[in-house]
Amino acid sequence: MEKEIRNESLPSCVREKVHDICREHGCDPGELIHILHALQRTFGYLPEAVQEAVAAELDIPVARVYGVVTFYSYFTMVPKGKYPVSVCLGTACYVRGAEAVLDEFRRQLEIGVGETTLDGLFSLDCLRCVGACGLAPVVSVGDRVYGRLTPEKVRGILSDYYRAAED
Amino acid sequence: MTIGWQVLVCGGTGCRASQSERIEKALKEEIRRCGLEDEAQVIRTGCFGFCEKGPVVKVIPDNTFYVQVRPEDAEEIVSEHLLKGCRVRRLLYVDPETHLRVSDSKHIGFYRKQLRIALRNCGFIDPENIGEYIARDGYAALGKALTGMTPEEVIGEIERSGLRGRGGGGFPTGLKWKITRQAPGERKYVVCNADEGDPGAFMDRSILEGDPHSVLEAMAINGYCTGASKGLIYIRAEYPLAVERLKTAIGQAREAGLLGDDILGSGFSFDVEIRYGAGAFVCGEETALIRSMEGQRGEAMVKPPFPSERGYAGCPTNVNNVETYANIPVILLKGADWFAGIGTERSKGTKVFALAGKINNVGLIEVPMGTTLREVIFGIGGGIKNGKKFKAVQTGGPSGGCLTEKHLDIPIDYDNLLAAGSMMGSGGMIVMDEDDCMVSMAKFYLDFTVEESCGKCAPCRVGNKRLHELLQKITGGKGTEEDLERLRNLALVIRDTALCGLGQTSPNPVLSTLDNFRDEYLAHVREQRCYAHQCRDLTQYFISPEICRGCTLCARACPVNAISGERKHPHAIDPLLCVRCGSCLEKCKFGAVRVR
Amino acid sequence: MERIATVEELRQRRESYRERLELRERSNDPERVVRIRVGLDDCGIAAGARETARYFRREVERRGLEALVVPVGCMGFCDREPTVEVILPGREPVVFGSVGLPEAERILEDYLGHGTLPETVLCLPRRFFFPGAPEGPGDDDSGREGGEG
Amino acid sequence: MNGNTVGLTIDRKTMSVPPGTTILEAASAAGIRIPTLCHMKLEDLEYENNPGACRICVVEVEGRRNLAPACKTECTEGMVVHTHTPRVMNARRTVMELILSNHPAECLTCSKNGYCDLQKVAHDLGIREIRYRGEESVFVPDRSPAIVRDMNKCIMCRRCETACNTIQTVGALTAVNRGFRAVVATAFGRDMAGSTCSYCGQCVSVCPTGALSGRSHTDEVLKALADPEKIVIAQTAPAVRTALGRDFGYEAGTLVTGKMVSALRELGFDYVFDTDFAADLTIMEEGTEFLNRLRAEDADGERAKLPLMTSCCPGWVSFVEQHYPELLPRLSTARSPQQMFGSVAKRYFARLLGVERRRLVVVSVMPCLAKKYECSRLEFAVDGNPDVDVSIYTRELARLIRYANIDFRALPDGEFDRPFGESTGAGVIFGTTGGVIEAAMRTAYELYTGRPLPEIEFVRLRGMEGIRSATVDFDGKPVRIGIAHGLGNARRLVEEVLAGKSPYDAIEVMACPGGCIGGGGQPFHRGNMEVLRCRADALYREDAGKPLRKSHENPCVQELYREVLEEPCGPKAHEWLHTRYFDRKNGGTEDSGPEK
Repeated sequence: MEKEIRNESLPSCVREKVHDICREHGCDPGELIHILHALQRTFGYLPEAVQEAVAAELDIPVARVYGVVTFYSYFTMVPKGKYPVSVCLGTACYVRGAEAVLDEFRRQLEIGVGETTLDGLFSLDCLRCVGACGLAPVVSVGDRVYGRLTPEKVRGILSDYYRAAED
Repeated sequence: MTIGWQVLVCGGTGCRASQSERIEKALKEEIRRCGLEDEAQVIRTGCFGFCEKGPVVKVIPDNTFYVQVRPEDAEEIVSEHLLKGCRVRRLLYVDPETHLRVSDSKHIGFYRKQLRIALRNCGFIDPENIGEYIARDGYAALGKALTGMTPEEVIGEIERSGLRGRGGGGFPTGLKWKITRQAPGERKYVVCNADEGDPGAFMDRSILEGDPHSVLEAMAINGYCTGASKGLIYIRAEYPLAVERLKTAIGQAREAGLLGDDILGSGFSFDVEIRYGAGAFVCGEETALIRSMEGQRGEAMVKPPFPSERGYAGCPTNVNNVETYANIPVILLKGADWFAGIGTERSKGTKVFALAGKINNVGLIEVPMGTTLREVIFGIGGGIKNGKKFKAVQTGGPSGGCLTEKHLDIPIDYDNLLAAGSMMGSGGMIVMDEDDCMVSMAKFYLDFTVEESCGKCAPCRVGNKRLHELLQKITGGKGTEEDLERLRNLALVIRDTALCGLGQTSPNPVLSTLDNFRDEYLAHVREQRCYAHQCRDLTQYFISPEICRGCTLCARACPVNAISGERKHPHAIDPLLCVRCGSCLEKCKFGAVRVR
Repeated sequence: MERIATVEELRQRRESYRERLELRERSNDPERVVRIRVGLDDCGIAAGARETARYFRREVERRGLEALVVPVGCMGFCDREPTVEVILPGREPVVFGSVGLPEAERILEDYLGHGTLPETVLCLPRRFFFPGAPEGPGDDDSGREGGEG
Repeated sequence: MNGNTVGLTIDRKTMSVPPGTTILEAASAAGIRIPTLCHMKLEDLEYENNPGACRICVVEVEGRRNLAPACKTECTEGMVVHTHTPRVMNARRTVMELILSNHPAECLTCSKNGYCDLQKVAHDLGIREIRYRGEESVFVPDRSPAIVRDMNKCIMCRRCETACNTIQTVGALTAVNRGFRAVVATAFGRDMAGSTCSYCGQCVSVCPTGALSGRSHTDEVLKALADPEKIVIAQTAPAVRTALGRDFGYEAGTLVTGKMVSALRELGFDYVFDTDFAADLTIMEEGTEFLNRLRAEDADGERAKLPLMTSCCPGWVSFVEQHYPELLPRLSTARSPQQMFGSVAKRYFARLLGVERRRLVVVSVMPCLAKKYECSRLEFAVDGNPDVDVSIYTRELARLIRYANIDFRALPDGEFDRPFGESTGAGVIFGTTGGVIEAAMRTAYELYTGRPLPEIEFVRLRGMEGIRSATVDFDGKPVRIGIAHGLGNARRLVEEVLAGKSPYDAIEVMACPGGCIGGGGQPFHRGNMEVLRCRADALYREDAGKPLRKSHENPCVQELYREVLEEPCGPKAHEWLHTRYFDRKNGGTEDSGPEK
């Protein structure tokens, strides 16, 4: 009945970063979502150890942090790809064929929604309306937003990033 | 240095996605190159609302409205238009009915019937310059309230104006402010709900990006009326640009003393903070929003107690939507009677709609309440894309219903839409044409609700999942007529027993499509046919041997090579392999490929 | 932007910012202001129309006139460039020819000032222009029936 | 309505109730039963779990659009309620079908069969068919030493989350995920052993279904009983005898000691002893340790080791190890009665019988789930052979008795075997909150002052309030005692100790509200404090009826010290009856950790 070792040794720089960010928000549990946003921007994702460090800093149960992380679709415990692909599946984009574009991305990258490619370059997610309905269907890769996509254009976009990744 | 020209470039999310920033840079370089920098200014504004035709550039003083501008066009705009005063014809908007090129935005059909109150400053002022907001009577309403009116008088003015909540519920704003004011508690909060989860609705985003100060001013007025000194804006994480503009605006307002302590010497102090969402549609519901702002899981709470009595941190909290706030300053300046003069008997003022879907003019429009759907879709929206036939329009997003041909002439207002089986919602309006299958539209909305339900109460957590599975069965060709009955009973029970607004309205898309398109459901169930060819399992692609010339174009286009046959001989599609993507149909020049 | 302490200061600050927006406000509904339309096409520029336009702009601002200087394209009267069309609110447009800086001054003084046509400035009759002359610069089709595909 | 009551009608019965009363309360007061699933009212802990999540208790309120949850909707003046209209019954049945559609239909093999709220309500609603079938959640069951979690049976009533977070403040369980996949679970989906759970079992005692249940060791017990080689010894905790009768139709608090002993003999136990004997032993050790610490404080004023905190509750010990490791030195080093009994049995009694310790099987019958975890701790075993082989809880013993078809009510009253069946009144009251410290004081006072305690019953220490305190005068030296039951209350006392502001010299903590009589293994009391009071009174009655009432008067205990242990807290006693603790907050494991 061995109790699994929790808080496995977290690199000190990560622990400090968590400490600073929590302090910036006054270690107030009410600011948990802001803190998690800041941490995800810093580390790219929220692994278990980071969540435990946050719980310790804010003196709240780690289960509550995990409950919040798994509730909101924005937070992820799996590192995203270098170029995170988000296909908008809002109604405007759906009606203009976003599903076909999503299928094409699935076929090209050979991963499902929520997964990351083995080489870590791409991850594929769906978003609920980024508010650029004029350009439906919309896909964003990192911060860049592509409008009026068709399945045919998918290959071209990906090849740009593949080339960018080489050099 | 007298400015002769001002070139306004749309800085909304949509246009920025099409590199409107590079257009700005290119215009500025071009102006410097032509030595016009002391005569011509480039100003980034908020969203003009005409997203379909974005990026939009408007040249002042002749009010020329350029559409779908590319960074490379900057050189021509400066040299032709600014230098020689000669408009660039190819960039002008072509009116779909008259096929005429129209330059002045006032004459464009899209804008002609609009009355822009909430969007008054969008596309006109530079959102990152408080001066321009002040120049258009910005913060005058706050000044008037703080120094000239008592909180009760301000609330009375709002009540008399007949303003109702623009977030979707339509609760009278004045009454809500009064309840929050009367609720006991020395610490109170004012909240702006900028979660805008409805897919296909982006009016809150445009207001926050184009005219953030109007929301800040209205929140301060709300704080003065209800006795709150702290305002919180709950904004979704998917709007980074709006957050950026808000931060700049808050900074400038604090600097100008219009936020913070002792505003305009009135002794009233009020400040605003931004709170981020993190991707949860349910947090558009008041109580879930408040729990999310408290760093909790966004699960809705049973009402009453209403947030006005006990909300954020247990204190009375007044939650209003962005668009509701945008109307407040104008009501105080122009008076409740002016506002009450607009709109219908029980729905006053204007409503902003986000037109999207199979429509020519996708974009943001603001029309007086009482305008008919026909005017909005055909008059302003420019009719259905590619000349297809209108089938239905969905209002109210996942909580709304769809309206058909027979509803086109009812004047839009809260009560009429409810009576017609839909609802106002936040204003998302998705137009569908003959190629859209209403059963799969209902399934799309249920898929959305199942994904976004917070999972707290059984009817929504399990009920919507079962509704979605029933619809999957029907669109998969395995549905029975008894399933249609079960669909209806389950939908009615969910609406009757769900805990919060999301659950109570999630069956609306099913119920309204069942009522308005019963024949389509029966076609799916009895004949296993989807006449809109959208339900893949019910669509059959085949090649008619008489017409096919064996040119093999379709075979080469097929991604799963389901098409066989030698050159010059009729080809055939293997129904088992075919994924019904439709590429063959597009490629075939002879119309040999058919859909059944 | 320093602190605004009172409502009065707010009003003053609004006046000071108004000017920056004035151009946009007027261009939004030009009918309510005086419109001074300067032909700024190639031959106009060659004849010094740019300086005329600059002069009008500076003077309108200096005198605080409720006017809008709008550069427009060729009005068709080539040998009388620079040509300037002036439309007082609610009045028939009047077109002046060979408007240099002195003529511009006269137009501002007499026509805008008192509504009387200045003698020394050539006043061109309207009918010289092809019927349905376009509302603004260049040849957008808003004035023309039918139109290209 | 006269001033402060609200008049309303439920099912044509008019009544008036104080403001703030919910429809559920008003209805039950008028004899109208409304089914509930997630509602749980803990009167004395002033806590009500009514998230309004299950929607089974919905009723029709005239003038309201949708149905109202009776558990959460407060009565308003002139309200007209109908609790069983066709619309309400259809809604309740449909919601129940929805819940059952994602619930494994294996009642017959479920540990909660016959005691399950969901089963009862489904039965009352006469559900014969589940019309809405579809995907069912598939969670891997988690078997920790004491608690089994099968979240496929979870109906998201949030009672366990309330118990674990609000009442016990341990925070091991919370809702995770969203929508259909939402469920109550531990952090990162780890098993209970990997979480901060201290196995107090309060979640099991409130769970309406079989999602959370005690780990069953009946097979191990039956195997041992059937093995002729093994000598099987039973030790029964004081709280068991007050509640075992409940499963056989006895009133709450009926003492069934005699029948319990006979039942154990019928089952085939070779020796039936009483844990109370070890309780007296614990008092000798812990009382002496307390006096040593008191005298240490008299000598050099050093309070490092005070207040002394009791260590007989494994849930509380685990809680200190997880959350306040820095206070471990304050815990008494004495083992719990269960472990002391095991240690003495396997070392001394084995020698008396002339058998090897491996041939002895010690089975403890406890009101508690955490005891299963305690006896599995490595430090309570000698070269792999645990002092207490198996711990079963009260409900589990009742199952064994039914399994063996023993007619419990017809059994004659049996007697505990000697010598370890002998106990004093002090040992008996261990089972209730305040009992341990009262027993300790009876002995400590006499050892410290040399005179017997004047009034033997500490009425001031008794009762059910969350935190209680009292002062006993030890010949002019005031000894201040603090008592807390429920880990939430314990945390408040601990915070005082941590801050160095604790006024107490000794603190007794029981993890479960009510003490062991309210343990996680006891027959369900659903938060009904009346049941707990009856059980406590039963113990105090048995104490009053005992000839010997102070632990140090127990002849067998005296004989044990004479034969083997020499003197309390001596070297032998330390080896047999004392233990050490481990810092589990900072990754400490079984073998590392601070020396005692």
